[in-house]
Amino acid sequence: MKKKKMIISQETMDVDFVRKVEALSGTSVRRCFQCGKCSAGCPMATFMEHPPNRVVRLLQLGQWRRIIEGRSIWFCASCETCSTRCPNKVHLASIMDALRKLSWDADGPSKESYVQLANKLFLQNIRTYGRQYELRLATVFNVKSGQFLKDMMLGPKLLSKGKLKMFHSKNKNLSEIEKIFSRIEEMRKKGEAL
Amino acid sequence: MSRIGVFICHCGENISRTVDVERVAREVGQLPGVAFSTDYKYMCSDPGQNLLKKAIQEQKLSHVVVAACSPRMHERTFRKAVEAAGLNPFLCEMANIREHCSWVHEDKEEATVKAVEIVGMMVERVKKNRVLPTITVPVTKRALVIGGGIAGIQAALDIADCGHEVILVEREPSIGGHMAQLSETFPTLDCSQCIMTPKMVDVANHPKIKLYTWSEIERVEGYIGNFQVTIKRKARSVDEDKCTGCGVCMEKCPVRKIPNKFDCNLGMRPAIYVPFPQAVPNTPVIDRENCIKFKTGKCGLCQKVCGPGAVDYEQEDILIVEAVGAIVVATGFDLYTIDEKPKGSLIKGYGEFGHGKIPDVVDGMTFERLASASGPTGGKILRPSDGKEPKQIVFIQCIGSRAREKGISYCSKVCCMYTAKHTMLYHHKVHDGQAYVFFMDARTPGKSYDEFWRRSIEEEEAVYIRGMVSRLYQKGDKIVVMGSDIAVGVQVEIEADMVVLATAIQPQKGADTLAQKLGISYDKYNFYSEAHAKLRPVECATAGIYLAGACQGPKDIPDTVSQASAAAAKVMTLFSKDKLEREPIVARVKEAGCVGCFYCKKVCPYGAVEEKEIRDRQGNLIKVVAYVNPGVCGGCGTCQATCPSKSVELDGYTDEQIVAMIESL
Amino acid sequence: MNSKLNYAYYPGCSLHASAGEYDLSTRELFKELSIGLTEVPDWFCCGATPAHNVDELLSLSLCAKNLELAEQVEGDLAVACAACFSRLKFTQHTLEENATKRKQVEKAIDAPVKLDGKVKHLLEILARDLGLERLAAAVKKPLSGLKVACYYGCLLTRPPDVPNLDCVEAPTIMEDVLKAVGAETVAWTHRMECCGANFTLSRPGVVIQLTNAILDSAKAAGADCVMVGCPLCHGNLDIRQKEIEGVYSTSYNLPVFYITQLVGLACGLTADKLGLGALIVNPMPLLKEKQLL
Amino acid sequence: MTQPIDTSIYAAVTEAIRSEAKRILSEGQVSAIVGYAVARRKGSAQPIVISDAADVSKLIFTPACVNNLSVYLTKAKKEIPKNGKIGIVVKGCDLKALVGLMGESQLKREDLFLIGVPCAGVLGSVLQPDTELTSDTIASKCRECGERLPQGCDFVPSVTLPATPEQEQIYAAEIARLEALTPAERWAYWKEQFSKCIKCYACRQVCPFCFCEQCLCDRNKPQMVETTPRPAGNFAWHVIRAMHLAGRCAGCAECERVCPMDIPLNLLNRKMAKELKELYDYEAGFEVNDKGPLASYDDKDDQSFIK
Amino acid sequence: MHPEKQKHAFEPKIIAFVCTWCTYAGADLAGTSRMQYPSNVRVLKFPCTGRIDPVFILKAFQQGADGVLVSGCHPGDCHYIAGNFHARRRFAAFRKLLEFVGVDLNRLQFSWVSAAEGGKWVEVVTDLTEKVRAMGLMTEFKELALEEQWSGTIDTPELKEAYDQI
Repeated sequence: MKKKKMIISQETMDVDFVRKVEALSGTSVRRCFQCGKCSAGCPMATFMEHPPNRVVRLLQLGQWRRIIEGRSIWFCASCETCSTRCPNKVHLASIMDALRKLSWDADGPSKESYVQLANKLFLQNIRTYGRQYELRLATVFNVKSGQFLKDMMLGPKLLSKGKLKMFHSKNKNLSEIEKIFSRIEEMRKKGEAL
Repeated sequence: MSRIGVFICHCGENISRTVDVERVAREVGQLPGVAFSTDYKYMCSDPGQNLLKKAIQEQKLSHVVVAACSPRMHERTFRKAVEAAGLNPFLCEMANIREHCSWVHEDKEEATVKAVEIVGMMVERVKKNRVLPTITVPVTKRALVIGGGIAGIQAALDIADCGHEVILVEREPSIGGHMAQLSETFPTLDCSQCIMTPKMVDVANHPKIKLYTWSEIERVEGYIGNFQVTIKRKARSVDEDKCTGCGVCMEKCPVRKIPNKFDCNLGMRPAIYVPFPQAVPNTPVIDRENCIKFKTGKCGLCQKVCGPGAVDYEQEDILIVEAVGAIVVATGFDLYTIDEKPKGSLIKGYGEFGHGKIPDVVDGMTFERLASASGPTGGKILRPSDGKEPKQIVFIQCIGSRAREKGISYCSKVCCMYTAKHTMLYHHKVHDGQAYVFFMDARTPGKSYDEFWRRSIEEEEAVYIRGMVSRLYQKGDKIVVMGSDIAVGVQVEIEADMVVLATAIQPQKGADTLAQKLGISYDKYNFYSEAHAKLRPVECATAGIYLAGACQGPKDIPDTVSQASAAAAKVMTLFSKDKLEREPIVARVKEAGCVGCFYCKKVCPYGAVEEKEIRDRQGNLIKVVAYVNPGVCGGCGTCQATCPSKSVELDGYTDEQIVAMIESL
Repeated sequence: MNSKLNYAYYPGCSLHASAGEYDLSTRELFKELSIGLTEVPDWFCCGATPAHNVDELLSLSLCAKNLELAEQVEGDLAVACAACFSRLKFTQHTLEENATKRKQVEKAIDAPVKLDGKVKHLLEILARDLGLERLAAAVKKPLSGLKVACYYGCLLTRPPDVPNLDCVEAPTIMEDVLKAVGAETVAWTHRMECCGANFTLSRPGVVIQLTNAILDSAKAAGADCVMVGCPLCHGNLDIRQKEIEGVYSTSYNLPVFYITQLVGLACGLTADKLGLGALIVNPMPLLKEKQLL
Repeated sequence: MTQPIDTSIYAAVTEAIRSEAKRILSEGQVSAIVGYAVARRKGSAQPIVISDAADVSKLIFTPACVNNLSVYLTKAKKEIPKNGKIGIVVKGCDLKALVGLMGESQLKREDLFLIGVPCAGVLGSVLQPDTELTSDTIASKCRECGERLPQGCDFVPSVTLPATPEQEQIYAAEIARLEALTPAERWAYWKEQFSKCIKCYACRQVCPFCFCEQCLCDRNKPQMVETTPRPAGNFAWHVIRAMHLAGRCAGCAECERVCPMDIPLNLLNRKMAKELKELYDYEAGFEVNDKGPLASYDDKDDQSFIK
Repeated sequence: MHPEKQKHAFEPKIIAFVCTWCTYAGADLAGTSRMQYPSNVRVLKFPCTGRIDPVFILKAFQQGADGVLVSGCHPGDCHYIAGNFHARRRFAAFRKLLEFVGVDLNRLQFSWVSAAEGGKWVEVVTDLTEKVRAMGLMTEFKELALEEQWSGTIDTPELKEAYDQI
């Protein structure tokens, strides 16, 4: 896909999508002049098929599908190095957030599933318990991702050191968190938020 | 016996790295006639020059050889220093052991041996150097400016404002040049004509400026301070003095469909025309090739309708001679075309872009005319083929420029900026259109330039695609643009309605011929060469001739205006003196030996040789000999090489000096 | 400044779980330094990276809710975890600047956004609010001879203008604190490189690669140990250290301390009170060797 | 095979010269006439200047009248009166030298009365002056002469030139022979020839174009050419002389005739003339006041030899 | 690093007569550009090729040059309008003369090298040096200089005796 010839026209450049990205990230993709500094410092660039600069470049051309269909955005560690060093104040980390969000909404055609799964579970945990419970998160992740034994050697040691709690209590104000989740869902349904 | 002082420069390490300077000083010190020999880190520095002066005085030196860089670099410096120490400057010579030795050889032994020989050669030469007196020549305080574009106009106004007469010669019927053709100018987007036409009017009204449009330089003779320039005033067929510029002739002219060069052939004009409404002078010219009167002898309508009776079919080209002291060359540029070029020419066209045969592939200047409110479309962007508004427009930068295989390796400097400007103008005029730019680099060094370029992308929504276009071809009424985006690493294809090429800036046609008339040098592209790329950027190597604008190399308007003012300042510096000192490298006739064959006169390119009668006391003619006018002599020495008896001698390059050098080897 | 310092305390999820020793040592140290610390009642998870990764509005709303909750307690908000710190600060910053988002968040939490309260990382409290002088004065057992590699990671400083903790590319706050308590800090190259915390769960292979580079750099610089201010970094550097040594067939044996543990040690707190026993890479031999225990 | 050459017109020519000389001298058109007269040895001739109409009977024209008299109008003009027009007897070959000298501002046409001589040829050598003119004894230059009837003179005896037999062109043949040799062989040839030179400068003395008052080769500041008759200096002298004559020498061959060491000097001059003809289509001696091939140029001159 | 320079058994002596405006400047440019070329050439600067007298070439050969280079401005570029045009004719004729008297023209090179052609200068000088190096020493003039007037052989005892007495 990524080698496929790009036919550029006003029809093939999805400016609306780019505007959404810009609205969500609060940053302009047009500002980027492709210096490549983001890719130069990105700890994850070697894992990506589109290094960060190219992600922005594709956005500039409205070619978001090429991004979403790859897994680059899911390999972003959110370390913010790119945003920190960008000479044009393109907040690339936020652009990555926005892309993931939009990909998430589109129920991602992405090949990447582990990170999405982990994120999904993380958010579910918050919605259910108000706080994060690492043992539960890890166990469910392993079950759902089919990697039952992943990091199993770490488990007993961590338990013995008191680092994983087998039991946890719920927040007293849990209903409030549920309200936040549902209000956001509501707003999105109404189109009041992206 | 001469007491020669030899000074070997280390030039920091530039010389001493490959030449054993101490050894050179030692060995040269042994040569007969050398009284003093030393080496120093930087001879051209203040302490270096002081060392030289001190040695001349303390050692009572009679001649000096400075072994350092090229004499083209510092001969003047050291001769001045020698003069300050009380010696005639022409008793000092330079031995070039840097450019011709240390920089071009790696082997220290070899380079050292060579350096010793070079210095030895100059030692032998300098022994034969004679005291040469300074020659002064008068300065004619009038300037010639060639070219009436913004460069020529600026230079002419500056010089004239300083109170000196200026002759401004323009080849076209009107001054204004390319700047008059532009729509808006970067980075401020102010209207080009709005800032240009007042200057044109200033030129026309300036009491000190004599304007010759529709005129060309025929011949240039003389030298700094004293040029005689023959100007051909082409027959305009309209009397400039009588014409009021009413324009009735143009309205009545039955020939109406002649493509107007000023509008890049998009608009039409009659056979009697001014190229554009704001032309200066506002006097029409008859295009004799297309005029019915000149083709068939019939018509004559313009003459009949001309109230003041200014139309004159009998006018002929005339030659006029003007005496000037300085010349500013401001002949500007021409745009490269992608057309097929003659076989074997240095510059090649773009077959892959259709050799200029796709009608909606135009150059930047054509786009300027389309965008110009006074242009053929009244400022609407309409494509030439069918007059439709292009909705997808592609701009391609670096056409011709930076393409060695196409014959041009230089960057044309202004295209990045004007393309950015074009995308903005397009965006302002075609709101639902999209501009794309294929580029390799965006080169925007200049005040507010990069910001301007970024604005075209960030605010005016031009899509810049880094990567060169491989091919253009017509497909229906679209032009398929085959490019690539090297940031993404994929091929890109755009079906464009119109393509604008940022074609390279080239010197004006005939720039080489003019250079030959002026005796100035030019590079392989025909850009005129400045005397020194950094330190003398507006002067030619030929004294008294200065450069302004794009004739010297691609330039934008602010750079052009700066250089024009700089050239004007140089002219004014020259005019600040009544007399001019010139290098006394001139030929002298030894009358005793001269038999008056006048071969010298036959070969002299300057016409400096005159015939002189020698008479005895009674007034009887003894013989006729040659005489070289030192003011006119250019100092080439062709006369001496030609003279059978060597009775004419070029000071500074005498046979004695040269033979001494040959014999030293 | 003689008045008693008092803070609202937002420990974050990790400090109630895998980073219990951070929580413990923080509370003990603050007690020792007579700084008041009151945990925000019923705080929520800040959403951390996963939330903003896929749903920024949710992330902002969770943090805004937490900021609202923190208003119940007197004093600036003290945050121990770099990720929580970053998110809370980022939320403040974004909502300050972006009116649209602010409105959306206010709707989501059904309350006006409170941006006045100051959010402070423990480092700031030690280095600036308490001050290095007072901190030095509290030292009972200077950490002389202990060479520490201070690891900032990503979120303490980045992006510019957001946490505003210290210089974004060349911070010194950790080193300043450590020097005040008598330790020696090493200059090293990877103190701000990412450890890949976001992928702890999903892509441990990535984490191992990135963390190894960090440990390698610390070791090469001659550090005896590493100090962190973030439980996520700690998780990677400490908990995974053995695994990394296995993968790369090397030995680092670099104990990874929390800032509060090292400062607490200098202030004379015992190993129990600092939860040193909870560290996976056993710090005892090192501390004994340096005669700090 | 020896072929006789018809010189029967020379008697008539002599008569015509005498009567024209008488007329112009007595009418005062000229103040003197340079011509040929009988010399002491039988059959020989020598230059003479007469200024008295009574002396016209001294004038002759025979196959022994080899000299190029134009040299008497330049540096050997001591005998010539300073005022008035001078008459001069010129063969076609000599006239070319006169044309050259006029072009070089040494003579003015209006100062001269040219008595042209229709010429069937002169002797190659006057060591045996009383020799029949045949295809063997005729001068080499006359074998390739194209100007037997001088053009543009004030007076030319009206006689009909006899047909001359086709003769071997010695210079052209010799040049072709030398050109076919290797550089080393040519070097050897000329080294041999030039080594004979005794620097008597007879060649210079007799040459109408060597009119310089100070010869380059006599100069000592700087010394351009070694003056002693050693091979190196000889070589330089002849090469420089050939170069100085290039484009000027029209081939009177006097240098070669007077050379006591029999150096084929005209060969060098003919070679240069041939090259200049090929390069620039130029032949000396036909037009007054032209700049000559080496004092003019054309933008499109051959430069195939220049990198 | 540069490869070890080859040492040659014979280093020819090359004398270059160049004009100051084009070729001298071109050679300067070669230096400024740090181009490398054989060190055999010695440059004599003239204002113009028009000043270069054929005698100088002869003199250079007599003085021991193994090769001579004459170089100036391209046609039309002469700083003195036409000096190089005159030189072009002069040397076209002179080389024919030298050739005729037996000088191998491979030893005499003419070129146009402009101020912008540092590379061409290097090429011309290098080519000529290598060509002349391959040809070996220019013996002709050197031998000539050593010879006395008598060019025949001293092949009888009488002559030998007479010669010795000189």
